[in-house]
Amino acid sequence: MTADSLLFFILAAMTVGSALVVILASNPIFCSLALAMAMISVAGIFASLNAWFVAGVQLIVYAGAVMVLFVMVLMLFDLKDEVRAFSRGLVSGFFKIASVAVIGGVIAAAVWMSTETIFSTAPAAPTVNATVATKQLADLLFKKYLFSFEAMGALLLIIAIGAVALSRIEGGTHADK
Amino acid sequence: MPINDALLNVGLSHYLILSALLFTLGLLGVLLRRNVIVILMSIELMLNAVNITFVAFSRYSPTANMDGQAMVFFVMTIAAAEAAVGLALATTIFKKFREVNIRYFEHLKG
Amino acid sequence: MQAEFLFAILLLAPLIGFIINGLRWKSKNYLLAGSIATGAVAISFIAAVLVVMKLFGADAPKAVTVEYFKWMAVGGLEVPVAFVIDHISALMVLVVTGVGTLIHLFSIGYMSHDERPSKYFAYLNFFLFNMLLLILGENLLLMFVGWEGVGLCSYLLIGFWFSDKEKAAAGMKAFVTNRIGDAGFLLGIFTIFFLLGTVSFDEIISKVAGMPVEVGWSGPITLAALFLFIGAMGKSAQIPLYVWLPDAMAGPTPVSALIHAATMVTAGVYMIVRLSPLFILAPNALHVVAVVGAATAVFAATIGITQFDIKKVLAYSTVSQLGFMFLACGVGAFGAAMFHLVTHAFFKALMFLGSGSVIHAMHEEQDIRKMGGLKKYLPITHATFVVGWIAIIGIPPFAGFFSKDEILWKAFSSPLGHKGLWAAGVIGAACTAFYMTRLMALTFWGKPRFDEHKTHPHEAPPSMAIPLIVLAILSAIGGFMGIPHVIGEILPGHPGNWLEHWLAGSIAAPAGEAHGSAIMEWILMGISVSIAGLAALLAFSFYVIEPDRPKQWAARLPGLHRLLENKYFVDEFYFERIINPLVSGSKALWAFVDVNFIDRATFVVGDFVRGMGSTARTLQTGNMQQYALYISIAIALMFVYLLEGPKRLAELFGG
Amino acid sequence: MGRDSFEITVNIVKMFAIFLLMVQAVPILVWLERRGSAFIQNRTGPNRVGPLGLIQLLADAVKFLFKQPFMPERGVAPLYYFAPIAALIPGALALNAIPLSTPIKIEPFEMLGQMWGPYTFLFQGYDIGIGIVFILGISSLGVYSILLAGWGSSNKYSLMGAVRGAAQGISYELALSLALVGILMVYGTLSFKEIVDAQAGPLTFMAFGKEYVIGALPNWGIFYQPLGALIFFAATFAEANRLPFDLPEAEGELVAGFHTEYAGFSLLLFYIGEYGHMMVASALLATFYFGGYSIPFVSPEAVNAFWLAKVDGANTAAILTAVTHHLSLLVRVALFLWIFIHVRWTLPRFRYDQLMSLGWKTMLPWALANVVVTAIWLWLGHRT
Repeated sequence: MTADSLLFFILAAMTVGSALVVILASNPIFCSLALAMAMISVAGIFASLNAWFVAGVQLIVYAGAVMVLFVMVLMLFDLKDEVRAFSRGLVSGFFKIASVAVIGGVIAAAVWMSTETIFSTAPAAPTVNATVATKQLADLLFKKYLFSFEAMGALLLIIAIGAVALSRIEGGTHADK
Repeated sequence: MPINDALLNVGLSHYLILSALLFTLGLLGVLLRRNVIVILMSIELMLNAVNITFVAFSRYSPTANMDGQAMVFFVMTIAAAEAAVGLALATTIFKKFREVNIRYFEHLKG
Repeated sequence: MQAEFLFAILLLAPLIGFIINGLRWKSKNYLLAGSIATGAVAISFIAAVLVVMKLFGADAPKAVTVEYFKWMAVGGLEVPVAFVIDHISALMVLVVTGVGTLIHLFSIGYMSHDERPSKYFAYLNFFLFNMLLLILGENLLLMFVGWEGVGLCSYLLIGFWFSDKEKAAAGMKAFVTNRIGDAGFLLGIFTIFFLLGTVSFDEIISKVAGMPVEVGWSGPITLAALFLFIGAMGKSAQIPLYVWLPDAMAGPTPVSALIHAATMVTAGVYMIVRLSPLFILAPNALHVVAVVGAATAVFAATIGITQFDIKKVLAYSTVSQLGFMFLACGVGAFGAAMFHLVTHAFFKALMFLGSGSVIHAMHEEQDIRKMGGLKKYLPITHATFVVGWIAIIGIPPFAGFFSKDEILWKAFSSPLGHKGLWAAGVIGAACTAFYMTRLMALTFWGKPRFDEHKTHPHEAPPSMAIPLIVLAILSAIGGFMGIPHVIGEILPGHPGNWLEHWLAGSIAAPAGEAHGSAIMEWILMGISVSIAGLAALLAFSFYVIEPDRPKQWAARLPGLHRLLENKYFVDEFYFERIINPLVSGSKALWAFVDVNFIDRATFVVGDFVRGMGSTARTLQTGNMQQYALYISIAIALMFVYLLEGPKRLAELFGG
Repeated sequence: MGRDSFEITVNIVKMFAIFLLMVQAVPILVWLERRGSAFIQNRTGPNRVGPLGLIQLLADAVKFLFKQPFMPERGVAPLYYFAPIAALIPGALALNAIPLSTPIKIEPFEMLGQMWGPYTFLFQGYDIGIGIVFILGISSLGVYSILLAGWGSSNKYSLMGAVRGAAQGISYELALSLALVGILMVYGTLSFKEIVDAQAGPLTFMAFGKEYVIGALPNWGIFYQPLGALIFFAATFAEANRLPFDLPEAEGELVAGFHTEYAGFSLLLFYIGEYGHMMVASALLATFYFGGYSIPFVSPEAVNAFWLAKVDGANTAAILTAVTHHLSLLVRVALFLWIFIHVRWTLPRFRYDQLMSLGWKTMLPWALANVVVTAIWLWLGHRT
């Protein structure tokens, strides 16, 4: 139990720490690298929940592809440290932080109240072999959620075409031609 | 000792609170940052927070229930799609203004 | 092979054909387009045969059901995408794919000079896919999808030559008229779901199994049956919604053969047969069906007598024959309805294709007054047309005799039948014999009435002749699958009524004793055949022996002739009494009510909203982070409300 | 508690040992590359220092270690210094996940006045259930070191090399993953050990529900997945940034690409990362397509029996068995490494557009086709 909880706290600290860097760092490159770190930590968290396959996919898709894309684009933009990284406005700023605080607080309170004894371990489902679990997952994806799965494929195709079309526009949204 | 208990026994609520924390951080990023790409990254953060709850619920459901993990795949697909389109939009904005500030999107208001 | 696999091929082959031809819609290669489409339907036909084979054998299941995936699950409604083939749909699916293949083959020749053959074949294939969906769907919703799909394809194909305004309008008319019926069908589905909580055929039938027969008019089952019958009326062109079918002849002739004779228009009959256990519980609804059917049979047949467009004659004939099928349904003889549906598909497809061959030969001439004597120019078309003619007027032993006679006998003898219905049927049959003979006489016999130097009619190419011959053979022998008992008993080997036996398990039969004896059946059979024969002879004498007589008769009975020639003024009636009053009423409403009240009210509301909007417009800054802020504030408030935040806070601090 | 901490200790020691194995193999490979390239180009290569120039390695290492480390003035220090370390991580983690030999079953024995065992010692860093996915995930992190180096150096050439490397990495990872999907379908497992076990014995095909055995060939993955093996092999070149795919460090165009600004020890780390990548690729190729550590036609039990007859003590025999199998794997890995080196000095470099069109228009469709064909083949194989 101790090793597990130690692992969880390390991973959680890494995740939250990286997330903080993401929203606080003034250089977008650091933001993106911190987000990659957060993704890797989240993969670790998935692994700690025995969702091995999801963890692997998280690494491949998020850390390996999406974030590399972000980093690459940022590097191509060659953005320097931002002088004004945050939006201005005292009132709206107050409202923003207040609403977020309320949301966060309310979620935390909900979690707190919803579990009878907050810090006692909920009875976890029996763990199964990673290969078997992956097979179960495949069963779900290719049988129960087949339609959604196919729809996702169509979505990705549309997105790919859309992204290519967007990036081929010259001169942005207010092009003179 | 509840505190000791909280440190030693990691359960569902730990993951949920971690997820809530990540979600609010992501939301803060969306609300406060001015760089479009950082905003997109904050959205990824929020989506990841949701993924954590999915997997945590799947793990801690009384029966071995993989539906939560299946959902993660859909979220990931959406996230990847969103990143692709978002980055393409950011590139378009960048080409025009040499900057990716969110305020340039105000021109889309029409 | 696996049923899943076969069903997939059966359904997807036409869809894939549609996609291929649809993607290459600009191509003018009619041979390639036609081969793809015909091949797709032929594959579908083979798959259908293989599936139907599963129903044969000693321990064969009564139905083969395949469920692919859940389509929707809303509350108590769970609709799977499932397909079923049982004894009813087996018959139908074989007819649709089989006749469909022949008509596709015919189309290759017929459309060889067209501008957009790929589009045509794509539509045709898409129609078949939807038709199969309609036939095989395991629940009413899936059937409805197919039902709407065939309606769409029918619209597209009627208006296929849309550059002609009249043809485009015909398509529109068909579409709009069908919508009225579809609304009824949809209401029927709602009623059934409300009543039984399911839309699956299997569950509907098992749920109504134990219910008592409803007496009176206001029972829920009667209501559902009547709603469904309205849907059938629209699709199957019954009074009063038949008006679209004659106009639908604007489409290419193979389309008329496939959609408006053999398959789509029979969907209503098929639906009623499918739900026969439900309909049988509502005898009053069945009476309505029978009366409407009989009336349509006579009514359309009388119009057919005076028409001069070869396809219009056939169209009215189709309406009339559909009336016969509904008559059969109405008297509880669902098997006879299916039987007539099948034989009618054979001989009417044959006659439409034959008329297509004639029109093709005469260079798009459709007026039979300008034909005549085509026998020597078109020997194959003539020979096959003769087979169809004998079949439709009910001369034994051709197909039409068996099926029509069974309907007439059932109309007489069934517990739901009535002598009046039988009499109407006989009159309809006599009219049918008359106008079909007239059609034969004016088209093929007698002297040519066209300029033989200008027009050179030519026999159809093999791709058009083969379907004609195959359909002629089917029209000739198709009736033997349902030989009546009285005839079977005197034939060598005593063949039974195979069709009746085949369908027995899948359809319902009316409660009560049939009246009438074997002798009676023989007598009635004799009466109907001889009346039909006499009518045919009369027509023969009118139009071949003394071609002047029709004019004299028309002069002697001017009122009747005018009435018939103008199709009882139904279209005019609809325009005068329904559409025009609606239009003028709407105009009046617009001029007075709308301008004075509704517009005023909307202006006031509009001004109010505009005022609000110009205030709220300041919120739309284009600043996305502000939008996000609104969202997050809303979420925060929602959470606080949902978790009863104020109360909990009060608890926390108050004590 | 005791058991757990023992396990953790053993695993940490093993991981460290395998990491060291990877690092120690690099000088040998460098030597091999230099001698090999000289051999291919009809030169002598390093031959002065020690026999066959073997001591050259030591000299090189000393040179690398004693060079002055420096950083570009406008570089980003954290990224610049972290990049070489990041280059090591994926290779080391991946190599740790690959089983290098049969597990050693230690019978109970007495040592230092205490009973030890029984204990099953896995001849790999850690046994992770989802081996293939793990390897893919880890190797997809490899591009970060290139990106970090490129950005951290604050050098135009470095950045261009880095962006090239990232794009190339993402592109070829698709083909790589899809090639492995074929393996996944054939063996129905994500675990390396099960894949290796499934490759024992003579070649066995299933066709239409019947089994066909070809005794002359081992039951290796390459016979099931020839196209997949080819695609995998080609994609690993791109992933390891080796010629003909070494666009990120193309010396003719970009000076030295992403590691232009690196020298001394940190450059050495990049080298170790690259060779580590090659080692991982070779080991994976051996594991997936060439029977892994298994010895063709000889079962581990037979090897164990052989050693039992030669030496006394079951534990010694078990260890010797594992060593034998390990050598069997090493032979294959060495062979593939040599192919890596040979290809580098034989083929010219691609142009960048050629590289991209090869990845997206050739390898990806073929990899997809491989998946489809495999699915059909498996479907046909299991139906009667």
